Amino acid sequence: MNPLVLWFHKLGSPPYFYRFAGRLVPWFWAAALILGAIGLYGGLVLAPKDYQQGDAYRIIFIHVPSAWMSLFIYAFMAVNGFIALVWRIKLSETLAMAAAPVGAAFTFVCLATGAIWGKPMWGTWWTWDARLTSELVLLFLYLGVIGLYHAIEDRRQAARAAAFLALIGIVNLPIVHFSVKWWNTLHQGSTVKLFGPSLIDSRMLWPLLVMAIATKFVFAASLLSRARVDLLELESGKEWARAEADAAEGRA
Amino acid sequence: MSYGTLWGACRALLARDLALLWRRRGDALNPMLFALMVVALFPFAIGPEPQVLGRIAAGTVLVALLLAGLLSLDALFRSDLEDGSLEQLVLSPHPLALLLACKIFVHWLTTALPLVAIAPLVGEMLFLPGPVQPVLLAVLALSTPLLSLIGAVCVALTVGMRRSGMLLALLVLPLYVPVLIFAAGACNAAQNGLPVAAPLLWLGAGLALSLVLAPLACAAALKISIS
Amino acid sequence: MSYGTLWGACRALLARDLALLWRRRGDALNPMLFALMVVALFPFAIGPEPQVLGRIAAGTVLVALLLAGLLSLDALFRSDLEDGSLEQLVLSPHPLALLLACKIFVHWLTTALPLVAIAPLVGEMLFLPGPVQPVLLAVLALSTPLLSLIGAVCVALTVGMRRSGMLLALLVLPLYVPVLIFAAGACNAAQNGLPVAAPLLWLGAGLALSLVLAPLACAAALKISIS
Amino acid sequence: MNPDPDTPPLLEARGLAFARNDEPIFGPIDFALRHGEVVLMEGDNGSGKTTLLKVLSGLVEPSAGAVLLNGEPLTLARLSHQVALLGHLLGLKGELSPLQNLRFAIGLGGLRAGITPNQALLSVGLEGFEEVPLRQLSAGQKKRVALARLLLVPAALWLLDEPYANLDREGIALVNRLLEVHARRGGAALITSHGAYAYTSGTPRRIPLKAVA
Amino acid sequence: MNPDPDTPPLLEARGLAFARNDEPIFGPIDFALRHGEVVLMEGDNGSGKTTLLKVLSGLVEPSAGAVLLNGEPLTLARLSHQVALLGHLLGLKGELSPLQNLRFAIGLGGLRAGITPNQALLSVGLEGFEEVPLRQLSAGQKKRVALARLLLVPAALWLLDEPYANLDREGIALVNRLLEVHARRGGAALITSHGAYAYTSGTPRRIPLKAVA
Amino acid sequence: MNEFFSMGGYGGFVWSAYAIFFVALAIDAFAPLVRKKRVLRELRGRSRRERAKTGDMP
Ligand code: HEM
Ligand SMILES: Nc1ncnc2c1ncn2[C@@H]1O[C@H](COP(=O)(O)OP(=O)(O)OP(=O)(O)O)[C@@H](O)[C@H]1O
Ligand SMILES: Nc1ncnc2c1ncn2[C@@H]1O[C@H](COP(=O)(O)OP(=O)(O)OP(=O)(O)O)[C@@H](O)[C@H]1O
Ligand SMILES: [Mg+2]
Ligand SMILES: [Mg+2]
Repeated sequence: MNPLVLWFHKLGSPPYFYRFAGRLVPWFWAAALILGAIGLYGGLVLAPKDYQQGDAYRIIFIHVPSAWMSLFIYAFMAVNGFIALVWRIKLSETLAMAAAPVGAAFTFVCLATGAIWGKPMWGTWWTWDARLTSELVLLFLYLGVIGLYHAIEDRRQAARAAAFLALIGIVNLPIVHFSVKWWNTLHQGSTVKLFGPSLIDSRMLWPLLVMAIATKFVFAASLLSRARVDLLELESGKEWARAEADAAEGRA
Repeated sequence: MSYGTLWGACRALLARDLALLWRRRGDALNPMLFALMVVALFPFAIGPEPQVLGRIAAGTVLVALLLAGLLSLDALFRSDLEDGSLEQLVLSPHPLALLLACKIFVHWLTTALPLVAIAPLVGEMLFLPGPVQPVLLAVLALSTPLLSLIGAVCVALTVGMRRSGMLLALLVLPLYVPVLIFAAGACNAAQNGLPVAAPLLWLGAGLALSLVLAPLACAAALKISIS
Repeated sequence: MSYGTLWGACRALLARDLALLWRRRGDALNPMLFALMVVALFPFAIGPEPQVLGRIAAGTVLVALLLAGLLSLDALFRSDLEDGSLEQLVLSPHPLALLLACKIFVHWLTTALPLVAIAPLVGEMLFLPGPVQPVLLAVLALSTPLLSLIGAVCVALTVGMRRSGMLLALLVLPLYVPVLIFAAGACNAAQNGLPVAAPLLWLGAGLALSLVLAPLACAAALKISIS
Repeated sequence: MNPDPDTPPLLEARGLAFARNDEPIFGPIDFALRHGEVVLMEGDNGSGKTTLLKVLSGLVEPSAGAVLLNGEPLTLARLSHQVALLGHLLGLKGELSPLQNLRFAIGLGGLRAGITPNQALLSVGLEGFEEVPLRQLSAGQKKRVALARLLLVPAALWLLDEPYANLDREGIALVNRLLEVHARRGGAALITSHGAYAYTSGTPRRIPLKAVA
Repeated sequence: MNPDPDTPPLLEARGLAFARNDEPIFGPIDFALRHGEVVLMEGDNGSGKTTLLKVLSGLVEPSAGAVLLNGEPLTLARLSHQVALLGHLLGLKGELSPLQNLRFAIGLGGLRAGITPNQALLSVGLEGFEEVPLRQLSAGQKKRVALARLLLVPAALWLLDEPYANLDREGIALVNRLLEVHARRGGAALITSHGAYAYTSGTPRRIPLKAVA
Repeated sequence: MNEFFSMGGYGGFVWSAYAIFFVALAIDAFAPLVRKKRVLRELRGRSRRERAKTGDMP
């Protein structure tokens, strides 16, 4: 067998994943903290005032990365949910369910920071604009997935049901992203483009991109540490989990 | 030995569900009464001025019908689950999705259709402007089956739980929002004398799509949640 | 041998219900989420204009909380009935009315209190004018216990039935309407800058009266409906 | 303990009958239950055993006749600590542990002298399950928790509806032991069954409950 | 009818195991059920009998091993008229009459040759109850309606979960008679019980289902 | 420095937004740690119960 495929096979086994992820988590947190510090320094100190919004625009360095993460994590959850449903891989179930609370947190941050930003810019905390609304629906979808997962007793059945819901809810992602294009809204359109030149000053752009990468690391670290705990709980009948518990007692 | 046809199975299911409905005909009227009462509460809650009421009439009717439909959803599979009929249905040799489509159809027939029928009356109670009436009817005709279909998928996911009422609402409402937006869009357009074709077409497209996909999704969800 | 005191029985009941609640803490948040979603639906249904929304904000919040309370009512005695705890409660040597009062208190604490707590947020979402906010809070503080008490009597009457959801709504809503009228009256008065003391006093009087009478009525109704 | 003819019987039914929608469920029956007695009520499915126990505990009003408790007419309000009912539904919360369930029962109904919840659980063979959520116990173990409740509350009269159902052979022996102890210390019990298993120690008085024609 | 070693068995379990939340419910078991056989699955309360039947009918996926029906792996989609399950819940509607309930079952599952719903009701001893709402029947009579359904649908494999529960002695004899007839005409049945009553005609093969340590 | 914190008059908005961001992420980061402690405690309890049942006390 191809060594890469072999490695994936090994990664799918819970004890191996547990140890592997345990080694990665501290590095991810370190990367997140360092990149976050750089990005915030760039955003809060180095980047110039916006000629229209003054300093209020500096919320962008957390609002936009959180917004991107809310969408990215949902897609991640849905993809893992799909794998869990079709191939019944336990690790995918765990990853999908571990991603949901992190995604909900980022969605909440996006909504809250957007609302705070909206007060000085639009003169209101909240309007029923298409982007804002669809982002709120996204939060409810996350909460629905989490709620469904915790409402069913059998952990694996719960994971499959919640993954199914996540798959159904994926229709909301394009609505969130393209809402500014499809309906004319108060919220501004895309300024950062993946292809072609972006529409903002590069001194504002690079801290934003650094923050976007930092939040990716936050997600990865949080996801892995959640998945580790979930695996430990799921496999509580297995030998390796008991050994882990005894080892933890020894360390304490 | 006769193994029965798919059509025969659907007919048997429809006949049984309608017979059950007739036996419980008191219950069948309840969603309608509920919607009526929600609508009736509004004049108390915001005062009786006709122009305010007329402005919010279509929206209130939509929300009332949506809530009534939502509340009756829980009963869709509940009694079948409790007496073991659902297991027999899943174990039947015919495609589950089609059998479920029959059940959803009966649900729509008995909870949504009466609601559509009384919509003009309810609109009248809230001083709904005359030209909006036919649009409201068209909107209801298109959106209530859509709501039943979407709701059935969610209810299939929660059917194994003991106390699912509120969780179901949490799951269903975000999915109902897009339907509500288009439905309200059509009504508002009519109220302002604008063309209403676009939102109605969107609703129709959604209905066509979910007519095909929702029963399949419902069957898949049900298999997950009864296991 | 110790026969236990009335106070001990009430304390045991409160402790048990709170422990149960803690075990099901996910469910405890559901009514709040439901009310939030009903309120969130309105802007979709009638359009996002702040002045229209602000005009109907207080009324919508009241209706949303009323519906959320109504839907959570059914759970008040349901699980106790289903596992036979209710029989044990009725057969206990202590006055049933007091025991039921404890249960109603826990119900209010867990379904209505969170709703009151988020009312300012909800008001903000619907552009409720600033001066109405404190009045809305006062109204909710007085009317939600009243709704819980009235609802408990009705739910005690229907608890023996298998499919009581809708019937319960029909019984309860007419009794809720007077409460709603006074509550909305206070909010409307505040919105127009008029004095709000009179409707608030009426609500307070109703609350005092039903604090005494509702548990007794509830006990009587329960004895009828479990026999 | 020998029944003393001078004191009134603990429980007495006089011409007791119950009808639902004018359809008689069980006919007029008369019997007395004295301290120290265990009586077995036998009848087929649907002959009205459960209904009779509900009438005897005061939950349901009889359509004719009277129930006397210690010689006085029984009403729900007059019950005070004398009757314990174990029905088809056990009245236990699946989310709480056996210990929490028993503590609640004590708070509501009082505590018999000389026994603690832990001892009661021990004597029904549930040592080690004190803190497990009840939902995770098997049907038979749940029944045992309900039996422990009987041991704890200070009721003299036990009304048990099919106490043997759901129990394996060991559980059946346990019920018989509990009944014996209860009878020896002056309590009384009325138990129902449809004949498959039965109270075996001594020769309990049997009352057949016939469906009314 | 003698089992023929050449044709694959009607039902076969290979290393079948089920775990809930990684807690094993029943261990890996192997067995085969041939045409004309009745097998009795014995186990205490909570040993996993009901769960096993759900796995065998395809309602629940096993955590390990496979179920073969006529030599082919079983999936819900591949079921087609071969399996009839009678669980703790009967799958009958209380508001409808026995006849209406049976007609629905036929519409859904097909009809065996040479029998009508009325004849089936007759042979389970429910003559005269054809049109009464099921809700008004006693528990034992409801069980008999479910047995009549087994007679009607053309399934070769019967999976019966505690068919004797709730039945009085006469009902137990009826179940045994039905099983005998079904086996004689080439069908097979797997029945569970916790030992109190059992299939008595011939000597059925018994498989003990032990709770996993 | 003061100028930096006042953010051209928008300080209240900007800093409360950043506070929400950091608090939310901190809760998100610590939740699994707390849960891990609990899960490990339960695991140890379970293995102790099972050892007690089989009779070989450590
Ligand atoms: C509660 C209010 C708000 C919500 C829920 C919200 C939501 C979002 C979402 C979901 C995105 C990402 C869209 C995507 O990449 O597909 C986004 C991006 C963005 N938002 Fe907001 N937003 C809110 C308020 C605001 C305010 C008040 C402003 C500024 C005046 C703002 C400025 C931006 C900018 C500049 C972007 C980046 C757009 C791009 O370059 O692609 N947002 N917002
Ligand atoms: N809630 C009810 N409504 C109408 N009829 C009922 C109700 N409960 C019981 N019955 C009827 O009353 C009769 C007696 O029922 P009951 O439950 O007392 O019987 P039982 O002797 O306890 O039977 P089992 O052995 O099955 O427990 C039965 O014919 C039953 O059909
Ligand atoms: N839905 C469920 N969720 C969690 N555990 C369950 C569930 N159903 C059953 N169990 C557990 O699985 C085990 C096997 O249950 P099952 O119902 O298969 O037993 P059984 O042999 O049929 O018992 P009985 O004789 O009481 O019918 C039991 O320990 C039970 O507690
Ligand atoms: Mg009974
Ligand atoms: Mg079973």
